[in-house]
Amino acid sequence: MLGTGLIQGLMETAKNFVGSYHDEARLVTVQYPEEKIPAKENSRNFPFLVYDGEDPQAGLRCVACQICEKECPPKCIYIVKSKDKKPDYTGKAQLYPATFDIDVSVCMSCQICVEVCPFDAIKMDQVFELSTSDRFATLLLKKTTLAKPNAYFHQIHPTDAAEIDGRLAEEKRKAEEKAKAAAAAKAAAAAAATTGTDPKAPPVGGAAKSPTN
Amino acid sequence: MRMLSDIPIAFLMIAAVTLVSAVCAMSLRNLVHCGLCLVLTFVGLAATYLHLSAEFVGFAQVLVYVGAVAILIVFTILLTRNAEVTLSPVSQSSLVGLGIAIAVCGSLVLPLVTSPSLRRLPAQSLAPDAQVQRIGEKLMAQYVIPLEALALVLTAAMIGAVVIAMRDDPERNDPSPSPQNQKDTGSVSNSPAGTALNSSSSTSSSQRP
Amino acid sequence: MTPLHYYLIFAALLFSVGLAGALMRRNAILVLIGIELMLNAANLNFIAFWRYSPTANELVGLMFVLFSIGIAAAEAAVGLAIIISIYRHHRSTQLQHVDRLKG
Amino acid sequence: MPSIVNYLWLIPALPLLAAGMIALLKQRHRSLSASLSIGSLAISLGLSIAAFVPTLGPIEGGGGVKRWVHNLDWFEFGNTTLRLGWVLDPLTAAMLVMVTFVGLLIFIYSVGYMAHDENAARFFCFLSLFAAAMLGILISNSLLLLFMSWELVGLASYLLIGFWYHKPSAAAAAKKAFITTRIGDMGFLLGLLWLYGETGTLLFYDNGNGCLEQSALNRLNTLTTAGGMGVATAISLLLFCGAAGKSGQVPLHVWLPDAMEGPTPVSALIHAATMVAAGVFLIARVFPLMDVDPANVAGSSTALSVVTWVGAVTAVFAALIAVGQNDIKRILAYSTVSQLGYMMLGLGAGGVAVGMFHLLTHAFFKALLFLGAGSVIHGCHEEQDIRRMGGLRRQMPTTFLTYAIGMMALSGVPLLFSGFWSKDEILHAASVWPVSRLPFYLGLFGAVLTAFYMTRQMFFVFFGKQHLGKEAHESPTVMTIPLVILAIAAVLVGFWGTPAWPWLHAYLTGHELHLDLSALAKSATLMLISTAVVALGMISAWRLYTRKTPSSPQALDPLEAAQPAVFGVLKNRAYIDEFYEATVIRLNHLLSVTSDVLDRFLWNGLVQLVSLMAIALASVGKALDQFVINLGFDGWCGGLKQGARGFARLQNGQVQSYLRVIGLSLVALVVVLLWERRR
Amino acid sequence: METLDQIFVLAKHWLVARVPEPLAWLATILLSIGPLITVFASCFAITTIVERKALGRIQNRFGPNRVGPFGLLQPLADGLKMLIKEDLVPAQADKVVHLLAPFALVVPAWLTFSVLPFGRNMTVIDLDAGLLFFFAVGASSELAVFMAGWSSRNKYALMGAMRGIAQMISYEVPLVLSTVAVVMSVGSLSLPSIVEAQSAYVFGMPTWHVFTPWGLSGFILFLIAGAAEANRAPFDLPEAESEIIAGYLTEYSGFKYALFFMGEYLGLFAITGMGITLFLGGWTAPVSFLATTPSWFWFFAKFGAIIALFIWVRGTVPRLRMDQLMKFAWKFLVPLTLVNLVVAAFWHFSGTWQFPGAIFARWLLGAGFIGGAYVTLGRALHTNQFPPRVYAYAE
Repeated sequence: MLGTGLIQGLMETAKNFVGSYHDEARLVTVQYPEEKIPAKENSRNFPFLVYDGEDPQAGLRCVACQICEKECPPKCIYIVKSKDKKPDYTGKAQLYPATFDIDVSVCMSCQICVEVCPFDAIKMDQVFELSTSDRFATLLLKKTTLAKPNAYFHQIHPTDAAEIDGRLAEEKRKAEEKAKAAAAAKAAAAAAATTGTDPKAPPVGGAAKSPTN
Repeated sequence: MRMLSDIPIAFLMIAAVTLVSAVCAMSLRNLVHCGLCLVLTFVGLAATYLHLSAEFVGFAQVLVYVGAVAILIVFTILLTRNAEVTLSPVSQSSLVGLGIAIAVCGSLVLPLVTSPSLRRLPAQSLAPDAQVQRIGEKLMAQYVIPLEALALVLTAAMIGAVVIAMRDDPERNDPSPSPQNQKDTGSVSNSPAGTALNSSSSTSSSQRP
Repeated sequence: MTPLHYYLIFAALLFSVGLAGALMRRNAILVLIGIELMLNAANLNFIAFWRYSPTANELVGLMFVLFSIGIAAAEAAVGLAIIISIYRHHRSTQLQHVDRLKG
Repeated sequence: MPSIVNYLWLIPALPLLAAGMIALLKQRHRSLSASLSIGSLAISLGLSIAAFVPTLGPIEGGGGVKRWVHNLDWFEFGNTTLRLGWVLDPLTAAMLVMVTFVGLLIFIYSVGYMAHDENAARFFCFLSLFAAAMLGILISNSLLLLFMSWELVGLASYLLIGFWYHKPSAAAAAKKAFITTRIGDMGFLLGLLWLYGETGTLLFYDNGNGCLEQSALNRLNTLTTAGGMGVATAISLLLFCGAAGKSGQVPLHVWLPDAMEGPTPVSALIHAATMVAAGVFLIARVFPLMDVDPANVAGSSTALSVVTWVGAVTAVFAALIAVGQNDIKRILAYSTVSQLGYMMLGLGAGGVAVGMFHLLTHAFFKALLFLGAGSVIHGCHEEQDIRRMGGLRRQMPTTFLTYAIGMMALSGVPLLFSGFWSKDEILHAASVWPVSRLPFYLGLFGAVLTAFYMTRQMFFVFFGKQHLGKEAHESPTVMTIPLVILAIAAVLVGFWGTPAWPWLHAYLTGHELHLDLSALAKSATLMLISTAVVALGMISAWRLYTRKTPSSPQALDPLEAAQPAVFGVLKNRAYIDEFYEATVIRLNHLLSVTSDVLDRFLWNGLVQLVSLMAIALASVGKALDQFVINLGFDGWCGGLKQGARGFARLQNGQVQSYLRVIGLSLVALVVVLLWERRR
Repeated sequence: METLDQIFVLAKHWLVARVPEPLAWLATILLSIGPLITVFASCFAITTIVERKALGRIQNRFGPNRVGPFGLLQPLADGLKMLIKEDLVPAQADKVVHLLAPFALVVPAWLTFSVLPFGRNMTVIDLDAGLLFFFAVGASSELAVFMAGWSSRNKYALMGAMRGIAQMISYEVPLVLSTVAVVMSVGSLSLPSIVEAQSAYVFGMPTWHVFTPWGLSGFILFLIAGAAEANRAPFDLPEAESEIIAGYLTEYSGFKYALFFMGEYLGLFAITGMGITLFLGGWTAPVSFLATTPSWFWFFAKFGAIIALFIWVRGTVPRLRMDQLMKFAWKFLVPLTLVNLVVAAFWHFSGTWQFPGAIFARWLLGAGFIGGAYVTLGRALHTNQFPPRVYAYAE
């Protein structure tokens, strides 16, 4: 009959209404500022730079290859290469960015920079409370604020972080074996030529979990 | 002159408002404004009726005129696209019209002013009790036939207005192909026929103004 | 209290304003509005006379106005419908263009 | 009443029907038309004999004449109905038999005569028409029906006389015959109308109130006209005029000799047997009317005495002219006229029986003579002048013999031939006529002349030298048989009315019939006188012509030689035609001229006058139309139209203009009201 | 208890006595208008917050609870916001009409309260044709909607206005017709006399019209039509956000928007007030022994109940489509109200049945008749008259 659907609807809402008072669990609202919903694992906001070890400047994985700068659609990444080089996790001397700015008001968090970065140096962060009172100063994030330790990366994207670390460790191990082999060869050669240069000290894995080599 | 309270202030005020709005209704360039001034005139008239202690008629006037007729007029203004255009009020032939209107006004007011009989009427008898109850009885008893006739007239007018203003648009009355021919074209070959039919109906619909 | 002829003069004025409008303006809707005004003026006269008539209890004037309001409503409806159909045919509501009865 | 009376009308109807059918046929159906007309007449003859039988024998109650009448209403106009009818009485029966018998013979004869004439069908149609009309006269019981048949007979005679209309003389003769008989018929019509006026009915016998019955006659008897003459007499005389015209009595006989232009069977039928007899029959039919005499002088009434005198004069006059003629048919024509005179004499003096007896006998031998003359002309290859003939007795023996018998019967050779007995009766009647003896003497002189010119004719035609260039040949048997029959009849008919055994007299008047030889003795003297007279005429003629036979056809007639002046008068038919020419024709001419003058000037003038008046009226109308109508009316209409156009501008479809008008009228209304109140 | 009931009337008289004579009539007027406006303005405020809280609860969420304890100061915040907001007027707009529209809506809304009887002889003006006045003034709201819609020169606004007017006109008919049933049975148009007619008690049960078959269905129909009239709940098509932004309110902001908002709510309050007086016995107490309690209390109690009902309905029923709206009005409500009229007449004339169980028989017949009409109309209306959809491109 015409009215039955309406009455069922009303009964439903009445149940909700009454239900909502006698057991709070039904209410789904999250009082935001006070309570927060834990962010989902692959939720993403703006990018941040990852560094291994303790020293943010030294442990930066970024080698200032500027691929991400070129690929970024809204062009919100600005990189200036450093003059000198510093060894990366395999000990090879690599450049590093002198300045690395991301204009957060322009970035549309499309994650293209993460995909194209060959060195897994840049990842998407989950911080969204970035509202500021003035439009110009604080929205341009410098290298210093962008850099965040690998542990934080593990904290927000555990699966990705673990997978990446595994791969880096692997490469490092292969590099060392190669180095070892080279050293052996060189040693052999050196044996021939007596002087072998001492390979650079290997970078220290930032995370505690980094496999000792 | 007369006592201050002797001059019927209320009536004069209402009359002034009504007359001004009536003149505006007739002379404004923008038709919608004319319509709204007309509404104001109707309200003014209703007030006069109330002043003459005929509440039922006043409320009826408001209900019928302000509620219905005004809306009708405004709708007509919209439907005939007169809202945008602004009209030039005065033309040669209209002056003649004005002259005639003034003459008529003179011919109506003159006898009023000069006739001695009107003065003899008592200033104002006590307000007759125009109780709704008694109006109802009168309507149902003495004036029942005119009431039925009025009902008939109103229904006829309603139907008539609808018929006159109805736009009989043949293609629009048949929105979709009848199910019968859809079935026999069969699902396999439905797409071309279907598209043709629909495209034609869509194109035809787009042609509509 | 307000003597009767104040109302009558007021009604006459209203009537002539309506007539002036109907005569002067060329737009059909305005003519119709003019006619409405004239009708209302007439109603006002009825009520005024009813109010001041010795036999007010018969409510004759009142009844008359009620029925005339009803009729006026019907008339307005049909008149406006006609104006719409004229507009649809002539694409204009100027009365000069509307002087042919032919369909 | 014998049943035949109801079918009496068939007798004239059959020939009429035949005439109608033949008229529809094409000319080439010659044999069919001949057989049709002969067949119809034969049936009519049969019917007539059937009608004749019941009239024989005396009426049971004795006295009076057997008479059966059958009347019927013809048509009504107003409240009077016109009644016609037919009657069967001895007079009718006898005539019926005679006319049908003689007619039949003539029809058969004319088959041969017209064998090689291409219009034979038309001829037989007219013959049948004539027979029908004649029979119509006989049986009619109403004067009107009789008059109608009478006119029809006149028409038939005109058609038959003018049969060869391409011959101008035939056409003229036909016209002449028709007009003269019409003059006579005028009298007949006046008499008829007067009779109708007086008696109120035209039926002869209508069981008591017919016009010939006693009641009507008594009424007529009492009436006298303004001129003092009895009404009955006046009517009778008028009727006699008709009879005179038809039977060729003296003043109106001129058409009969010219009627010879028609073919011979026509002459035989019309001028011998029937048509001419119609006049006599009419007088016989209305005899009771004529017999009424206001002065009631014994003997005969004035009407009958007039008839007698006219008859006597005609007889002598015609006989004289016959002597001077050279055309074979013209002689016979004049002889017919004189014999008709004798019949009228007989009727006037001796009553119905005497006249009818001579009529019957004359019919037979005159038909015989005419047919004989016809076969002579046929034989001599259309030669009609007797002086060129002669000596035909050897080439045409049968024609010669039958012609001789006919001649002797006509001239009244005693005892054997019918002519003697009938003429004797007439002379006897004339002798005892109380009014005067002169008609008796005229009768005798006529008889002498008759014998004389007949013998002259016989001599010229059959005796003497053969003047004819060509070889004459005998006529075919189809023509000679009727001659022989007629010859026998000419002889036998005579024995009906001999004084010894007056069968016809008894039959017609209904008296007792008994053989009375003594009567012969009483009339012996008269018979001797008449034989002497006949002998005188024949011998003188024979001796005159045998001794002074003219040498050649062009030679003078001996009489002419002797008395050229008198003979010239007779030869030219006593100049009657010229006399008529001088009087009637010129009168007519005068009348026509005056009417022409009148017509051209008087009437024409009037008409011109009227037309002038019309024209004047028209011009007045034109003027009126021009100025009053066009200018006035149209002008006014124009004004109206202008006004209307002015108003039309008002009706221009603009709604607001209407509203303006309403407003103005409201103001006007109020002003008027105010003005009204002001006063 | 008598004084408590008449507390406000006595207060008013007391105050008027205070005022000097010449201005007495002005004082009486003001003293009756003032409380009216304050009460209903506060009602408006309370209702907004209660509505939002209730809707939240219905939708398993809290309502506004940030401003003030449990969010009770939220209306204050809204009001403040409205006053602060910039009052934009579109350039092309017809300035005068644009300005007048909200007032044209609110003034009639306030006028409608003048005839409602809030308590025993607590009616601002006891008009003889009170009900007629109520509808006459109610009818002018359509004009205001048109002025708003048209003057803002905005396609959406005009569309919204047209829809609003069409809806209001269509639902005015069933609204008025349902009240005719009451007028017919009571026999007078003045509202206090209608309440008077319902004030009797029969074995403790009040003789409210809602306890008669035609009264119950009339009340329901009245509420439905009233909801449509006030553009509430299922019928809030004119300012349906999803389709035409805010309908005729699109170009309004700031105080004018607030006025419109208030006008709407006032319309709702008027309808509920009228519903109470007509069907729920106005200020009469629901049970005989409570009759001595103050009359206005019961008026506002019922008032709150019905407002809750409206809020409840707003929370559950989805918005109607335009043609469904129209069809529902003309093809369902109008016929049903007419049937209701017939039943009311039957009820009136069958009043004289004396045999036992008469009340039950009358109830049965009346309810049966209305129920039957309801079912048949429902089935007639519910036919699936749309032909099957034709998917031209999807295969």
